[in-house]
Amino acid sequence: MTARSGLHPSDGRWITVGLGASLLIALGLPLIVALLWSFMDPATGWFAPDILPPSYALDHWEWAARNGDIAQALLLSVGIGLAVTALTALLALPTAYALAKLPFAMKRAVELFILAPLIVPGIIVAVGIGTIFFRLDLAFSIPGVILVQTVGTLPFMIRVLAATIEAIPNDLINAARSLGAGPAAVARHILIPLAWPGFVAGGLLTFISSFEEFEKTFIIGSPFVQTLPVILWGYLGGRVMVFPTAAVVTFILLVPMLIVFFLAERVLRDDVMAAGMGKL
Amino acid sequence: MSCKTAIVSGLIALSVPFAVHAVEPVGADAFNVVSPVDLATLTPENFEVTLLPAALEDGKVVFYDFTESFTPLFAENLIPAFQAKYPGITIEYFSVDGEKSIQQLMAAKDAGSPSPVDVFFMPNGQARVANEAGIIANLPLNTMLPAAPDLDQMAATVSRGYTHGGVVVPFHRNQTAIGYDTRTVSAEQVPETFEEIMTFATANPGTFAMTSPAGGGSGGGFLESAILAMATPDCVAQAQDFSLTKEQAVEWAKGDCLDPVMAYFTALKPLIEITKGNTDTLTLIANGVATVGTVWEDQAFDFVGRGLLPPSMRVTLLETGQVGDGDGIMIPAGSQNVAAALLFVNFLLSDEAQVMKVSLNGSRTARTGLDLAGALKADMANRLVPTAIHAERARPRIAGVVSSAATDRFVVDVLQQ
Amino acid sequence: MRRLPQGVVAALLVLPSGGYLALFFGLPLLLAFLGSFGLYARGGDGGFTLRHYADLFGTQAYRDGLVFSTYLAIVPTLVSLAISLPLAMGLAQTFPGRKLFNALYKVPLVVPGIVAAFIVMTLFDRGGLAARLLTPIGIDLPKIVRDDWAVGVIIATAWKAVPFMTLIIGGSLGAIQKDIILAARTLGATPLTAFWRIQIPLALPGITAAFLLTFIGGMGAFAVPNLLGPVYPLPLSVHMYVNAFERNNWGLVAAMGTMLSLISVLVLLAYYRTTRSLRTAYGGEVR
Amino acid sequence: MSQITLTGIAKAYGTSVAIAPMDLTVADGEFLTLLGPSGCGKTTLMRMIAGITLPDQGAIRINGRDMAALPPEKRNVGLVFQSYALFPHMTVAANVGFGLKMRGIARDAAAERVRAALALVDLEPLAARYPRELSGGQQQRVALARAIVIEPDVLLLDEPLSNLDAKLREHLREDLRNLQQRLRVTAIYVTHDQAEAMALADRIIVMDKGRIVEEGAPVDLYRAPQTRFAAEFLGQTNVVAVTAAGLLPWNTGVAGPADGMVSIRPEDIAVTPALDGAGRVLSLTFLGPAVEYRIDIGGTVLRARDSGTGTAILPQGTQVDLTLRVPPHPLQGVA
Repeated sequence: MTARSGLHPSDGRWITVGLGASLLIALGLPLIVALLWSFMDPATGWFAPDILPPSYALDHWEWAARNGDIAQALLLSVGIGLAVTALTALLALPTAYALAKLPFAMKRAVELFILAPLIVPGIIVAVGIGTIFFRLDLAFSIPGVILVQTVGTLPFMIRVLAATIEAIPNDLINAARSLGAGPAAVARHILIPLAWPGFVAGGLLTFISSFEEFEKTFIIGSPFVQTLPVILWGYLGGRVMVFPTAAVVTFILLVPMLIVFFLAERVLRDDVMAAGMGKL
Repeated sequence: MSCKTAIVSGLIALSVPFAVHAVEPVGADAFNVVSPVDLATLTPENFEVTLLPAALEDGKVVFYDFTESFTPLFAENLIPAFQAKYPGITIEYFSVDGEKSIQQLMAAKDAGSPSPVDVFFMPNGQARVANEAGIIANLPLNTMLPAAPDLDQMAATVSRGYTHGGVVVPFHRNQTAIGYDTRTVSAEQVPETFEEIMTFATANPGTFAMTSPAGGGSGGGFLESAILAMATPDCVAQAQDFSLTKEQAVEWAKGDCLDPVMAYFTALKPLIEITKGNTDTLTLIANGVATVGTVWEDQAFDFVGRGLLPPSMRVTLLETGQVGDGDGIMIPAGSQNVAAALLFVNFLLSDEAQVMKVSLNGSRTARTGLDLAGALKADMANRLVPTAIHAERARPRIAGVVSSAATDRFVVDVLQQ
Repeated sequence: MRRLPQGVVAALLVLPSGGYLALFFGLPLLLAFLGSFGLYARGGDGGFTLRHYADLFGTQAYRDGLVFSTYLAIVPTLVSLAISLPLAMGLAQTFPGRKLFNALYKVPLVVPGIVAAFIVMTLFDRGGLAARLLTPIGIDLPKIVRDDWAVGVIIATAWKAVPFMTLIIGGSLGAIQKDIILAARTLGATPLTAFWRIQIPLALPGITAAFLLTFIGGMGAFAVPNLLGPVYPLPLSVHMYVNAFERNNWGLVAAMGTMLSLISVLVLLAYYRTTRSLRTAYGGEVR
Repeated sequence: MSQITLTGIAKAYGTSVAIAPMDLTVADGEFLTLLGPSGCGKTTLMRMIAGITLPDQGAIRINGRDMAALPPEKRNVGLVFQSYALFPHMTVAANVGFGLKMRGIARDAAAERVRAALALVDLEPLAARYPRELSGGQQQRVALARAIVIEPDVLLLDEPLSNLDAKLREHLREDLRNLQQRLRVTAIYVTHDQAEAMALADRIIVMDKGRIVEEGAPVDLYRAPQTRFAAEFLGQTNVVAVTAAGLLPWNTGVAGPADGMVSIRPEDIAVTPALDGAGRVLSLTFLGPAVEYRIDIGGTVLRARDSGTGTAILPQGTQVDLTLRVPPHPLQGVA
């Protein structure tokens, strides 16, 4: 048969070539540039018109290895990310169930309210919440950062979970009830196992947004809670811009993210994530 | 630099007799800090002996540093040196955002909480906001530190054109300057006056980089220098009146004092690149597209050391003078470790610490009695404004409120157009 | 067993996250809103005032900032959409290496926006790497960083937003029954016609949701426009930061925040209007 | 007007064969049914005609025109999906009118044809509704109207009734047959339901594992299947081995082919009670119009179906004699 335009391009290689080239430019090139900056030799610098640095050195990597703050920030970022994910999932599950399965008055209003944190820019939330956290003695503390980040992640998790739970047939729940399972047992044996793809998708989204969150963490936590993005701000955003240091921190931040990401990719189902966010 | 401070001292005609002062609260009847020792009885002689036991009791000092560029100096040099000198006192170092941390202290005070920090190396531009909010301990740091008896008293009592009376002690002095890259422009070609800048920019469009006054201090300083050069002597005198209120400053900026300055920048704007921050300007020079730009002397020094600017980078001052200032250290009113904090501040202003700072960062000192020439290697001296030029052309900054008001007008008259 | 009425059960289930958001989101927002009128504001004198709004709308820099914030919300989102749609379509095809691409294209999701800005700056600033590569072959790049049209901001924002939008749009497109598209084809629609008349309308709730979320991200973005945007105007988020932390002017900050939120809410309402007919026609969303 | 010819058509997905090389001709106006278990390749075959799936080899011709280079939208076939595949964002009228719009038919003319097509399926009053507001049967009829309104060369129906309940299904299949007869459109109908196939088709193609097992008119296929597969797939049957002597095990008087298998339909076995009968009733099921017995005869278990009218129902354990109403039908190629 001859190749023809239609539903089944007999030769998908053109797509591979096209996507590959764009990906190389959009993703490969930036990463290479960041990598080059991280190996810049402070003795020679890297100035125009040089396309590549004239010499390479490990100075900035050594600095990062020496600097305990970075390792500490990495651990802190991961820890906060996990805590936020757990808290978010815990808070989200009952609400997601109610939205997915129970009819109740003002459901639309509840849905809108839960969506609201996505609609209001994070900087506004953070500035407002600071005052309250001071009264509660939560300002500049790790619990405070976990709490404020959860405000931003909760909507995603609820929506993704609700979409997953909605797809679980009511009959399964009724069957479990008829076999003698109470609400807790239904949650444990039916709901949570079947909503697992939702937990994975929502959890990944939560962890990522916690890990890279800057504005709220910075306003609520800094300087005592120094996550990696907050440290990065010091090298890039605030007073000065130090490219090589920033490049090193970028990679330190990126590597664990990519590991989590590729692990999750194996169990992640795009349709689940899209189902949660596909409509608001 | 001693010449510069001589000018400054002359300007405000303040002499500091090397005599024993009683330590008295600045601008108030009582101290606003809780101290384990009676501060009134402190003298330079008994300073260390009296404070040390209490400081050991404190055991730690939480230290905020608002600069990114000083981190290696503090973390790897000054703090280890202090801790070696006073075993039992730990310095907890935090690199912070200066403006945000001031807000943090204000929020803590509002909430009735103690200060989270004991020593704060803070941006001078924030001294007014911080002091008016009452978060700075009213200690006369300008006179009470035995390690720094020879402070330039203008630098020690005025921050960014705001008179605080000595509660913020100058840790370093800095200087706005003209930076240029000798790869692309020779020293003779570098403009030395505002007219020459116009000529240079006309001949080489896009190669002069000016930091926006709204974005970085080197731009704000440049604008102030232009005021000094172009406004009438009366206008300049008003701008240098540190007692002006914010409202008076806004009035000044609205008046015709600034007209020639704004006319100049309006004409200059299409010929140059206005950048968003100090580092932006330096990046353009490193990229070889800008050959001359407005810079901070110490930041350019630091960037050359880090390989972020080429070694061919040089700095100089305009003939009509360029302004400089510095940043200071304060102890917050709510500090819980005042004794240890005082010891640490005293150490940071000591000969040992100041020499270390100059040799590492090339940043100048407010100590008039220190001869730092010996601390600088030749290649480092090259990265600073030549001493003779500095002595002749360095000027103090104008009143902070005037500078802010002038910046706002710059935004409206120049940037908005 | 005694059974609670279903409404009570639902209320109890909604309580944990609802209460959480009320306390840590609703309350701060309310405080910000009151603060914009001078009530309970930090540093305010406590009386009702419209001064902050007068300040906001009376200052050209803020007015321009509001417009610019909206520009930075709309344009990068449109650009991202123009890239994400074909990308989502492409990724739905079968081709060698599809699995790998599917994982790799999402990488920018995990890269902080600040890093994207850093990379755009090193590459595209005047005299940056792109210029060093292209000038020798005679291509002069226009000004991309700090330019009046905020091209640098658009590039960095779109770089971050494209994977996010592609993910959601791809999911929406994938949720369309294949038979429906095939039906259109057998009825005479070319692939392009089927795309515009069938796939796009059916994926519209997902597309607009992705659009909306990206839009709001752009509205409040601070770091990227601060690094890459023009010298003037500055987006309102930067004015917020400056007024909060450098000028201690919290009432004005609250007024700015209220305005930004208001625009976001208006866009959300517009979204509901756009998708209402679809929501009733498709998926039976009649609650 | 429309004749379809497939020559040497084959399709494989990786190593699994979807369609083994086959030839097939559909006559103009013929109602052809592809019958087989799921996965037998019948849907693949149909989708290849529609242009949705491309054959690995072979040619498809409609009225002698080679379809190979034509994408689905150029083939002028009407396809009714099992899922109906109605456009959820369009009204019934817009759904039906879609194909006409794609063909650039003027708005007024199109509206008239849509109205006529909806009248044909009795849905005129529902033109303004959305698909989700319709019942399953109504949706099915919209899908049908949408496929025929474009006056296709061939109407392809992919298990169009399988999502409906039994009564509606019977009703609709009559309508469908009548419609096809009135329009004289060539139709290919895919199903796994033998009753549906027999009720509708001019000719049935029985498929299994990507091959055509047998074909013929429904009566011929039912009464005289050539293969065990077809015999068993179309209705119920007893497949019985013929003894070496060419005789059935229980009735020496009936001859059969030597050394083979025969198919005996349950309704072709007459059951009469006899005290010395060779068979014994193992169990019985009352079906209303008939009674079905499972009868053990010399170790072989047979199903027999007796008309339920008049005769007494034989209880379990009754000894019975069996007689055949028609000669047993020999099967080919069965071990």
